[in-house]
Amino acid sequence: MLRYGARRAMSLFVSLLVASLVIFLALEIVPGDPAAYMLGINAEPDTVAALRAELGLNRAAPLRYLDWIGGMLQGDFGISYTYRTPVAGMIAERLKVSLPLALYALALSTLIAFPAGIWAAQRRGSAVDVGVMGVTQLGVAIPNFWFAMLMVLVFAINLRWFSAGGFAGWDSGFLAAMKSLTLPAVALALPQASILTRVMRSALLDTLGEDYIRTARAKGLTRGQALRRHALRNAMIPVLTIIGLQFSFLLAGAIIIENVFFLPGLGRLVFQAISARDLIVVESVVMLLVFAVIVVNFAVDLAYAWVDPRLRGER
Amino acid sequence: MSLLRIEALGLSIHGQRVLRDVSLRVDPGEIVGVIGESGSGKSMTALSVMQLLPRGARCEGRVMLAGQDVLTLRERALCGLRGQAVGMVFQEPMSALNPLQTIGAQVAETILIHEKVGRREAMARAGEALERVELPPHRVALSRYPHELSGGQRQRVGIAMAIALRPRLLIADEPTTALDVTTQAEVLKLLKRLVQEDGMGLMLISHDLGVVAGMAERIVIMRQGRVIEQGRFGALAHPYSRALLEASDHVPARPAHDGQAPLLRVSDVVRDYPGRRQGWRGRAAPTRAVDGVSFDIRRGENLGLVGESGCGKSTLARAILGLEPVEGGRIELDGQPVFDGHRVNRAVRRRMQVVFQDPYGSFNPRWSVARLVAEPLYLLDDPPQGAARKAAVAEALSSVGLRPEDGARYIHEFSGGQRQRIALARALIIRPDLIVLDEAVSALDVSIRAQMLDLLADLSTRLGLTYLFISHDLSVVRNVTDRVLVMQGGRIVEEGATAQVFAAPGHPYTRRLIAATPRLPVSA
Amino acid sequence: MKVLAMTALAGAMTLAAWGAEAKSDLVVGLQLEPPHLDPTSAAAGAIDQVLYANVFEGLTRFGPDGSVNPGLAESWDISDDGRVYTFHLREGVQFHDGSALDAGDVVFTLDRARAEDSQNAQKALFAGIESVEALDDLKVRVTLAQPDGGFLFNMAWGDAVIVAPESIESIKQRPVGTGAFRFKDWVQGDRITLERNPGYWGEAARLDRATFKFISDPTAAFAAVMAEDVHAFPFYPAPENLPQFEADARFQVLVGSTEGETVLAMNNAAPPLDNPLVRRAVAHAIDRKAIMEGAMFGLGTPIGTHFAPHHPDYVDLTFLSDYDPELSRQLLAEAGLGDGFTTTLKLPPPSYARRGGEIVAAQLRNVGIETEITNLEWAQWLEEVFRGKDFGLTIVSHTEPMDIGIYARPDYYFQYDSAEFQALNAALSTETDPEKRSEILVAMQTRIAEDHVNGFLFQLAVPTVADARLRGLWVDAPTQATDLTGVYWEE
Amino acid sequence: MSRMGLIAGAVLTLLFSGAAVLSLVWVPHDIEAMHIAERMQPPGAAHLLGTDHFGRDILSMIMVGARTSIAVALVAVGIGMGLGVPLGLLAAARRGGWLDEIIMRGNDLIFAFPSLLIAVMITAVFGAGAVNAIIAIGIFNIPVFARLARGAALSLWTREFVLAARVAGKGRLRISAEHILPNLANLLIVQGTIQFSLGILAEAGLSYVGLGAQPPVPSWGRMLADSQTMISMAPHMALFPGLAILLAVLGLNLTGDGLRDWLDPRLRREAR
Repeated sequence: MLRYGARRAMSLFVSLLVASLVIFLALEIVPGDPAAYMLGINAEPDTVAALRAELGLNRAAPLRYLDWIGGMLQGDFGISYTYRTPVAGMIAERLKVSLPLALYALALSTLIAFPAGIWAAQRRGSAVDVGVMGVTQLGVAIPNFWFAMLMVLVFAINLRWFSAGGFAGWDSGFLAAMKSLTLPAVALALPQASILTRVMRSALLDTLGEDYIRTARAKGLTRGQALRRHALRNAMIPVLTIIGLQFSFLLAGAIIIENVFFLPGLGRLVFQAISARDLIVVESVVMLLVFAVIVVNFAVDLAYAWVDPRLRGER
Repeated sequence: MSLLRIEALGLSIHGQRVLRDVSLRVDPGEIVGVIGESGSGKSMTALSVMQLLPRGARCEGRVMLAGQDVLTLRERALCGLRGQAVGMVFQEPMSALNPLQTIGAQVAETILIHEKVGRREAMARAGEALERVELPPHRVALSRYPHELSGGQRQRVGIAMAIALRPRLLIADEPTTALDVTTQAEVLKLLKRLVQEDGMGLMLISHDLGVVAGMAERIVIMRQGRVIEQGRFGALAHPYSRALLEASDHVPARPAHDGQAPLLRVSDVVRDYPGRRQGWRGRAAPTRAVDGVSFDIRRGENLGLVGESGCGKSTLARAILGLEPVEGGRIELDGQPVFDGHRVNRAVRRRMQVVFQDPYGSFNPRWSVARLVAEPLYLLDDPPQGAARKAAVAEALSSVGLRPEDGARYIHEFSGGQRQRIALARALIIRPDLIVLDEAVSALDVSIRAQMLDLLADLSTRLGLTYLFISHDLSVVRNVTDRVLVMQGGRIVEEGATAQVFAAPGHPYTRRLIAATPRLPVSA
Repeated sequence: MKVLAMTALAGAMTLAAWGAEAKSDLVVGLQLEPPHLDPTSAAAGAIDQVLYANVFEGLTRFGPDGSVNPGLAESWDISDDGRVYTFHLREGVQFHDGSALDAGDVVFTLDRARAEDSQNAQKALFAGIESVEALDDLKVRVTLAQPDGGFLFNMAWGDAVIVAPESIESIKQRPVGTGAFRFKDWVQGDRITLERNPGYWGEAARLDRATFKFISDPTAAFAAVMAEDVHAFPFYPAPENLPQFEADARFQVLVGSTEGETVLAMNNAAPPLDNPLVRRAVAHAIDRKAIMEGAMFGLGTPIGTHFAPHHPDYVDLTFLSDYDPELSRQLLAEAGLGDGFTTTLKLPPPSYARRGGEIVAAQLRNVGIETEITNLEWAQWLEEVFRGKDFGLTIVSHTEPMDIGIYARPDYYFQYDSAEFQALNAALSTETDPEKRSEILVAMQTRIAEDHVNGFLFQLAVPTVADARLRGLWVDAPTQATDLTGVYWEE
Repeated sequence: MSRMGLIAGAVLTLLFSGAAVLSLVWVPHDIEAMHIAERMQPPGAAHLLGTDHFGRDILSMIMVGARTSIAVALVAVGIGMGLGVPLGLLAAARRGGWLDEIIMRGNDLIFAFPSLLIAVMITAVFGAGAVNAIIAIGIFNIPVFARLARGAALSLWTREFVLAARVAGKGRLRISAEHILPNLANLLIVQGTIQFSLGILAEAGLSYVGLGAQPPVPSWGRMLADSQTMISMAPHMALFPGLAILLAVLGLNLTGDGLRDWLDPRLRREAR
């Protein structure tokens, strides 16, 4: 188990190293100079040079890479070129929005998908099933930014139940903060919930066709009991995979939704940083997200083992 | 009074007739064998009793179980019956258990569902049930998971679940088909003992007359959804029953073989499988599948290779065919090595062909039969083209009793028996000296199998073919081979003329195997 | 079902709604967030939009009409040769950290801005300064290398606000100035909060608190204003929404002028646009009205040269580049490009450029000029167009006040090199007589208009959408500022 | 039921591809000409779906936009399939070898990058535009197809017809091409349809944030972005492009699901 963990950690480390190189190299060739961007069109060339020197941009690329990597290993992500504050702090600040938003959306999507998927699977072929599947088809096909626009139009501008966007901040109270995350979370969750519902349903239908379900029924379990006691847990493996993928997606892929609702989240930070050529912020956030994805995948692997005893022996 | 009385049962699934007018009965303490080839409706009859039929099924007639007609019962009442009054054991021990639950929990569930008892008591009783199926908890803990058990042990767990509440009727649907012969014998013995102890009725469903003949008091023969005949084994008289009986123990007519010249020589072959890959580098220790095997195949003979699953016989076959390099030893055909350095010796390989077990997986479903049959021509340095190729395919198809026109069709249009003929045609097309028959008739129904065996015998005589006949089924090997090799744990433990080995087995393992093999009573 | 759930949720949460409309609070929406909070070391207009006049003040300051008024300098004397300025600072002015403003702070500020390693984005403003001396605590003498009629104007810029050496270290995060508001809090990516400075030297601000909320997306801006999440949105980014706000009694819409001359800049050094005939053809191919209507929904004032129409010296030269596609085609034929040509059109992010670009492309196509549109982020635009001069056409608004002088710089991105114009510009900088200055300015405007250096489109207008009860907001934008010192809620 | 879905999906898909093809030769109104005076007209007789903020005909824009969406998504999926499938086949053919290891690690690496972010980064490096949108979407399709192909190929490699081919002396690459690939075709068609629809969504998303096809080439995502601030004045401007995306994606998904059931009921793998 320990050796397995160590090997796993080693391969994780190599992946991260490769990822960091890819990110750094990609951003090295991005055209645009953060110093010039900051100083605008009237700046004198020597002013730009002075700023470049202060930002450390005139040093060789390998040195900057090593500094960045070395710093990150110690939890120091460097200083943002444009904001002039530690990147770690900025990321932490943005995570206060992005993480709860991702979790909120994930919770919504799971809370919708589980009952809906089970319901549809149980009544396979019935009007309920057809209805749920139809709704999920729409949910998968709808562009979520469009859905977000429509929701803002209806719920913020016309009905005025929610504010049109922005983040109230956690210091304004839990409910207020959650309220400002509600529309974005719904917009993010809808397609995810639809996907998850479909996966849940098809995984359940697959397991319901397994021999051990027939065995269970032969023991005298009702259809519902067989589903709850035997099918559900077996169906969790594909569902867990999707939930893991979704979490990464929700954490990183909310850029557009964060823009529609002007939420100060990670995605928007990256977007802004890219247009301002604040490369160190871009590098660090992308690296962090890659790290998160890899860690979440690792967690999903562990969850498999928790669900499936067959995998425990190998770990 | 009968425990189970099926009267004029009819069944249709989505409008398609599956069963017609099926009537049979099972008395307490009685073992009734239900025999039939695939598609005979024997499993559907059992599922009708359980009312666990697939969607769209409609029953008619009566199924009286302990005085109630299960066809009129509501789902709730049926759930009360299942597991309580009637238990069922299924064919596949691999998939019939929930992989995510301990065996204790799965056996205890039968009890928990039907009786208001605590978890602890249910587990204790599950332990007792497992003890009765010879899986005492001190040897196999209740907290084990199915994947940690062997196939035979899993099937015992399945039986324990079915008999935990001592039902009056037990239905066993091909309970031993997926097991090795020795395990099969043990499980059959166990079922017999349980019937005697509990006085329950057992409906034993099988495709194998040999399995049922020794156990059942009464035999029901089914065919195409109808009951053909029922009665004591010795009293079966219907022509179909007789034919079935004959086919089960079919001895194809073939001249005795007396050649001595070796065609294939296997000497000290060792075959290891690398361990599982672990991380970036490094693997677990390799497992040895074939361990220092040496033997000859003589030109023109039928050599049998028997052994239970995992004994290494398939691995050996693949090594002979040159599909995988060996770690040690030599394999030579007519003095030429199968492997020439690290490359496969094409000159040798074009003299060997193979027929696999699975009539469904052996063919690329997207290819026409002609293209499939012609595939081995690739081995020739100058393969025939155009009309010559067509003629070769036609000849190969004709030689196995198919029409040349069949070459234009696709594989899904053929039955299992026809597919094995096509596989044989594919092997014959390059006129090999040696054909490896890897469980080539194991998946076929007995009557089809008998025809296939006749065809093989005929071809071998006509074309002077040599067969390596690999099988787990001793009765078949006994009827068709000249010499036999018995393999266990990667080694050949016994070798000799077939008749001699079967009459006077030398090795204890051979003796066990032969004893466990179901035989039809000679009286029939 | 979902709707029901939401209703319940909304009901439970209404009480917790934020942005309460207490009469002394104000939430201002802005499109761009400042990168940091030091107006003296970045070009970002966003910094001035939050801090100018509110937190930081200079020796002089712009009034709402663009006039230059006394700021921290109560008065000043100018020597007869126009080279020496003596500023008299106000008494009793305190920085927000409690330290007093004195002449030393002014010397520090000006020396820092013009130093070798200065990071001031408008270093040119200080280039003429020869020396700065503190005469006493409240008196500063600035000596110029040569007379400069625009010096007081220069000192009113946000880049010239007075900062103190004590607080300069952390100014980028915690700005300390002398203004009527002091910095309270910055939630990066979301908002900056200012609060009233009780110790302000002048008339105290009437708002207790002002929050600047950063909403870059025009749709989000619309939604936020409509939902009354923000009370005022200066430089409102979507002019198409203005009629709706005007029709809504809850809002007032103020449309003012800016110093932003929006031009279709042409690369004067690269063929075929180095040919004045071709540039003239481009100028005549363009329908200003359609562009203003299509891109700005009618906002703005047409210009025929690079000069603000509200300036007294402005001359209307639009007739030199009237919309005349027929003439345009003729000119192209005359230039030997009867079959038209293909060039690039690189567009920075603002909607005047992106939307205007699409219209310009369509109009140019009409006379046979094909354009390849590339949308660029500002950083890329600066790199490729402004510094790299790798472009054919671009659209940009020059928002610096009185910046016609850029046409005298042959290395400026559009690379207009006219000895005649450069002579005019040199004459202007040393001329102090208003009459003569006026004459020179007219000549300069005419010169570039006749040379069709760029396609002169329109003067950018600044729309402000605000709660109907708000008073005291600036209408025009002589500089990029949101001066809240005089803003109040009407009772 | 799934038959009806397949028909509905096929009808929608044909409708949109038909519109795209038709737009090559004919559209109701020229979309290059701007008529500012006629802008933001609601749907009516002259303009069936109304006009946009430049007075262009929205129906014509949607038709030409369909071309952009289809072209971008098709090429991107083509890249994903063209590179991913051979890589997956190769990995399966060399199962457990270093090549397999490298290909699958590479896949994991791409999967670990949040796709939209990388699309943003790619366009930041190479500039916004249809070609770069194609590359960005294509890259993320490679591992999808590589994994799918490898997984399915591995199970095919255990089938006996592969053994038979090896007995016939065929090499791994030849077997991959002759036996494995044809048997993946159904799976690939189904997944390709799904990825195609995801590609259209991705293209719309990228165009929406300004990273897709550049003007004057119309694209649905940019039409939505353009319409956003006018949504309450001219809701038709936001409604129709959004519906176009919705229906096109829906059509493809229904087609994919329908094909899956029709071609092979055993392929019940849910696409992500």
